[in-house]
Amino acid sequence: MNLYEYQGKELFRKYGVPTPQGFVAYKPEDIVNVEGEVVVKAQVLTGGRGKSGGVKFASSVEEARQKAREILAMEIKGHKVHAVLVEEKLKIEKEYYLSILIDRSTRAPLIMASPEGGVEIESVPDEKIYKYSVNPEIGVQPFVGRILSKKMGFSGDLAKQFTKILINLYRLFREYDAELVEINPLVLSEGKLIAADSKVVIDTDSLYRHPDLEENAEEKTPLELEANKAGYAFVELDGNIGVIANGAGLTMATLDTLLLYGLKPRNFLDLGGTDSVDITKNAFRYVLKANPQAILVNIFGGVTKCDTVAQGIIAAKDEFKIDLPIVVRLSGVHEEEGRKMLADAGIHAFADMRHAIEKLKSIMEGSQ
Amino acid sequence: MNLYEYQGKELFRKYGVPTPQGFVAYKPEDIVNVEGEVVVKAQVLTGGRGKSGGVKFASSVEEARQKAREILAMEIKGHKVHAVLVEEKLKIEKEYYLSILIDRSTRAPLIMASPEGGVEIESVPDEKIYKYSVNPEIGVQPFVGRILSKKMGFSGDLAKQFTKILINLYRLFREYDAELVEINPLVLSEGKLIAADSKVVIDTDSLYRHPDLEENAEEKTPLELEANKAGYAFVELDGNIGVIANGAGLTMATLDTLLLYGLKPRNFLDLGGTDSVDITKNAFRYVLKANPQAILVNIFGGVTKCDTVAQGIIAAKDEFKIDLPIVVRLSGVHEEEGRKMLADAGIHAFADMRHAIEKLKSIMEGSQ
Amino acid sequence: MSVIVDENTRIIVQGITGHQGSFHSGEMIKFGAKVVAGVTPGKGGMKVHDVPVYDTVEEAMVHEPDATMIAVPARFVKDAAFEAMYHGIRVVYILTEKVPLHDALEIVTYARSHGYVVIGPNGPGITVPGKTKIGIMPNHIFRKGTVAVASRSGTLTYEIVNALTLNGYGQSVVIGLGGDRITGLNFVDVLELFEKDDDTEAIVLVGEIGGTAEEEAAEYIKKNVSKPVVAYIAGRSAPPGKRMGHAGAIITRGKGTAESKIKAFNEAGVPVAEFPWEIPQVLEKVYK
Amino acid sequence: MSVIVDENTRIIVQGITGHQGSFHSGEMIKFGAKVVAGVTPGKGGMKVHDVPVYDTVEEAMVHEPDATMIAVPARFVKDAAFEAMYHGIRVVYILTEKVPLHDALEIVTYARSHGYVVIGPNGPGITVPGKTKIGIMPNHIFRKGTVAVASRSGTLTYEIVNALTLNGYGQSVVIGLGGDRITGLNFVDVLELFEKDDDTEAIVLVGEIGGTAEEEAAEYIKKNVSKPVVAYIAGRSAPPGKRMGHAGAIITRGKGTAESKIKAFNEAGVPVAEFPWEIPQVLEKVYK
Repeated sequence: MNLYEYQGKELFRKYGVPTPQGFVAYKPEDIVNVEGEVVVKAQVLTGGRGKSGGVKFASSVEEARQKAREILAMEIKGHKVHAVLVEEKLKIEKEYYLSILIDRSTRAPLIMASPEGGVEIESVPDEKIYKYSVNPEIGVQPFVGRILSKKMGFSGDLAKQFTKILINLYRLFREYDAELVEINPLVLSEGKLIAADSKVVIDTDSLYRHPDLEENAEEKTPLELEANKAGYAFVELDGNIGVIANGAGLTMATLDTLLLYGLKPRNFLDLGGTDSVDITKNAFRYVLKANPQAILVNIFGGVTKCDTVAQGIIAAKDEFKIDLPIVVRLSGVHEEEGRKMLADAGIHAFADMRHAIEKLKSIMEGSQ
Repeated sequence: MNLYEYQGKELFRKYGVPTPQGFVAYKPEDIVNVEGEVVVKAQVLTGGRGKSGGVKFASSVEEARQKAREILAMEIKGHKVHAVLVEEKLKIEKEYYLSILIDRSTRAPLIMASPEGGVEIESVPDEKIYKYSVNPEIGVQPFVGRILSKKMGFSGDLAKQFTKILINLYRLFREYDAELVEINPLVLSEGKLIAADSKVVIDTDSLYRHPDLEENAEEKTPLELEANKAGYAFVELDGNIGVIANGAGLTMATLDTLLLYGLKPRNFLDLGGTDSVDITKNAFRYVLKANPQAILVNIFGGVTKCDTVAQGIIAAKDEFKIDLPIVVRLSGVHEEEGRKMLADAGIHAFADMRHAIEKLKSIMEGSQ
Repeated sequence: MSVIVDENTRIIVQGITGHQGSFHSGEMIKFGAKVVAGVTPGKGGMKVHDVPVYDTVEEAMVHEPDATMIAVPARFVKDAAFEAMYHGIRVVYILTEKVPLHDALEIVTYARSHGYVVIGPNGPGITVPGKTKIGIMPNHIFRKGTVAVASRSGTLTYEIVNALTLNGYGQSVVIGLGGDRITGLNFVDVLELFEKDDDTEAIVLVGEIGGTAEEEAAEYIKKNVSKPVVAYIAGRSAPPGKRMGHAGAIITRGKGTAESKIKAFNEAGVPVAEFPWEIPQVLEKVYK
Repeated sequence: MSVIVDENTRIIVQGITGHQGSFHSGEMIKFGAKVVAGVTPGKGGMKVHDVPVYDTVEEAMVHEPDATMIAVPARFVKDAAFEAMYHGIRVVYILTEKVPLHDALEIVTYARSHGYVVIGPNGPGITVPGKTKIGIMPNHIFRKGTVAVASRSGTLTYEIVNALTLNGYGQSVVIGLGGDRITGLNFVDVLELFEKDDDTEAIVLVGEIGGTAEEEAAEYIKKNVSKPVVAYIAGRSAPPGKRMGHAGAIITRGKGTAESKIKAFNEAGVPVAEFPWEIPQVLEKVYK
């Protein structure tokens, strides 16, 4: 889960990572005090807000409110701005980059630091990005700060500041179950290193132990949210074939196969590893809300039994009065019973994926 | 460093280990509110206060003040009582024992738990003390609580309470650099496990990172404190031979040898591994304050050079006008120069320990 | 010889009294696995499929287990895994999904630096047809043979194993590595085992988009694997994940996509099937 | 063959620009030790006794060190030790005294479970006469020979080594284990090495009161050591420590005192000298 910049900075302050002075405003009237020049920044979970006009400067309460009003009315890359962050404008001498994330390949946290911050880090050449693979059993001791300081060109007091920021950021990373913590830019301003922006991604599976973090809804569509709350892994796509499958890998392979056959999926829906009539039945509820032109069910029954799935499909067809074409592939435990039940209810059912998709293809071609 | 019961209990509360309600009183007037029956307990860094009358009960402010007055006037095993802890009197259903300490032999923390608490744990038979060696890389996970709960006879909610206490106590142990944390008794009172007493020993070498803990002076004599502050490892003993040596092992071996020769050391003083005239000279200051009848200096010079030591001895003899017998053993780097300097100053100096101690023996026998 | 576990492997199930633990223990026993004990705190003394249940792993150690299946809720997985490793249980299979990432990191770090094998989290386990099974793969799809399968998916694994069996290719071992970002075993780890395993003559890898495990596998195969390997990659159609943003992209630098993985495999001489059902035909070309 | 280090051991000194680091580096070089680099943050580019100084261990790794002497203040020891081990330096000698107990515990735990050797904290180091020295033992007391010495003390070690040398007993190796409660090596660890070492024919142990390391050594000697062993125990006259109270007493249960240690050694056939200067005579009786 992505945190907003201001949420990330709250965590930074909690862990002793310096941030600019500032406050959040949800409406222009929340701005009641402005000292010197300030920056008003859109709070959205997407990059590139600067180029989109989501960052403006002001020198008085009135001006800041005006800028906030403009920004709060914006939509940036499809994201509505729901708040602004009003912060002191820093005197920037130099911009650096610092992040910590989980490297799947080494199965260890990776620190990346660069003296070329303030730009998209992908545009920085590899030799200017200093990487340090953290041994999780050793953690980030001060020597890691010294190694990276040397490469970053920090010495004396700046090396000490950088080391402290790094150690604190790593504590935050571990204690808040982060997938990523990123400071870009880390700004040198009047002799101090300050986190001028924040990007923090928290592992959703660990949210139960961070009650202070509320789940941000912004990253999902309303239908995705609804289906997720009902327990389905569900993602909207832009095609017209509703898909219900079991297992993330098989569901992905189903979408891949549809595309290779020239068919476009409307959604990704993974039933999971359960064996319940109702779970199968209710999956149709969300797929139908996405208004597909046909539905493909692809089940390989292991834990899930094919007769249970068949019952669920039949119940859905009745309850939701589905008159779209439904093509079903049922294989695995109790497959024959399942296919027979479906045939009796007038639903095409195949034993293998290939024939099911070929049938769907011919239906869709017929319907065009 | 031993903490007082009330200091240990403050740490317990900080870490979520339940303690009785209570407060500290340094004088009877500090007691202003008493609800129900309370216990008034002497705060001293020694055991056996119960038998010495250091624990009394009261039911009103007046009575509690009276008991506090009596206890604050006491001296328990040579320790003056400097405060009392006034606590609610618990309804005790059963008393348990729980501690964590460092086991030098396994180089790991060891948990000890017993269902026979409230007595000196040494009096409990080994088979009633359940031990668990903590793998420091794994720490105390909940399963450790389950293993010990089972043996202690806790199930259901009590097992959960015990596990939580254990996990929290281990966190305290690690984060406060404890050598020992002990709860004896851990009391079962109205369905709750409560730490009715505390014994916490903090590693003195780590005190710099625990600024909230002040060093307790009570465990040392005034002269020991003074010498320790000056940088000497110094312990008063009850003999009459002042001892100055270098290195803890050699100093101990010197004391052992004196005793085997029928001579009694007045002190343990380890010069440490420095090479300084002043450090040698000033060591005499503290030894002299202990009023010995003779002084033995036993130096094996490695880092410390023998001529430096000789200069220090001569400077001390001059400055402090020492007319006690001084016997010196000087061996190692620059030993001949050192012994010659001492001889010129009229001080006996030997190349080996044995002859030095035999000389001292003959002096002491002559003086009797 | 077999990979990681065999017919003598003595298995305990942590969370045996739960719905999943109980059902799959039964299936494992039917498959021939030696399930010697179960552990569920507070349920000591019960029996599940005639298997004795204990409150703690310490008590279950009287059965001398060398593997465990962990089927407890996600928030208790770390505790259960360390309980098993503290007592020296060598193979730790974690069925559970949604295990916190940093918990998985701690478990896998400790395991790898102390010689334990972790399978999962969030995978279907390991099956050695004719010998044993730890996990949740459906019993009926297997046939004893010479093809080793390693997969990051669950159901898709069954799909492919089923296709292999129907086409006459039995399996020496099938391992589900787990779908999470941190898993105990990667492709490279199991390729090393497959290459050494006498019972294995050919290898099937079932990959997914995300991470660089397939690219690393391709590199490893080029240098170290003499046996024929074929692959399938799921997720060609998925839009690139945005969550890790630019920093995530730096680690992978263009790797991680289906195209990158397919290209890497092809360069290592590993044919990649376009459809899951094509695996047997693709295999036939390199393994006769 | 020699114990832990030899004439080829390449040594760095962490804290080389400090008073202790600088002085003892010089003495080590005079003894013939290969001191290849020093590390002091902020002092990179300097030279100490012609040895180049770096800001980080990472930079010093160009000299391919396999051992380090840590001579930094107590509160920086943990950092320095992990810096060395992160970079794979196999032997870590810690000179510093007053290292926090839990820091020592973390260092020693990591080292032992990952194959590193920690000597100290708070000991004089290791000397292999004629080959190398890491630490602070005075150069002039040694003579090459066949007696291995392990000691929990500093100066008392010199006293005894000096007595050995004066009486014609040269040393194969002298190790100061360190005086702290947690040290990287115990008597049992070094006895195992001494027993295997071809250059060692007899063994001297210098123990102290406190802990049970001597009692464990005695047990180990009974079962595993064929070479003659003699011992000295310091602290016969010390009053029993009170700090750990009853809980501490439970661990040791009557062990830990000088009497207990002497009794254990005697039962293991290890004569114990009454005075430090008696060691050569006691040794003569068992090693001719």
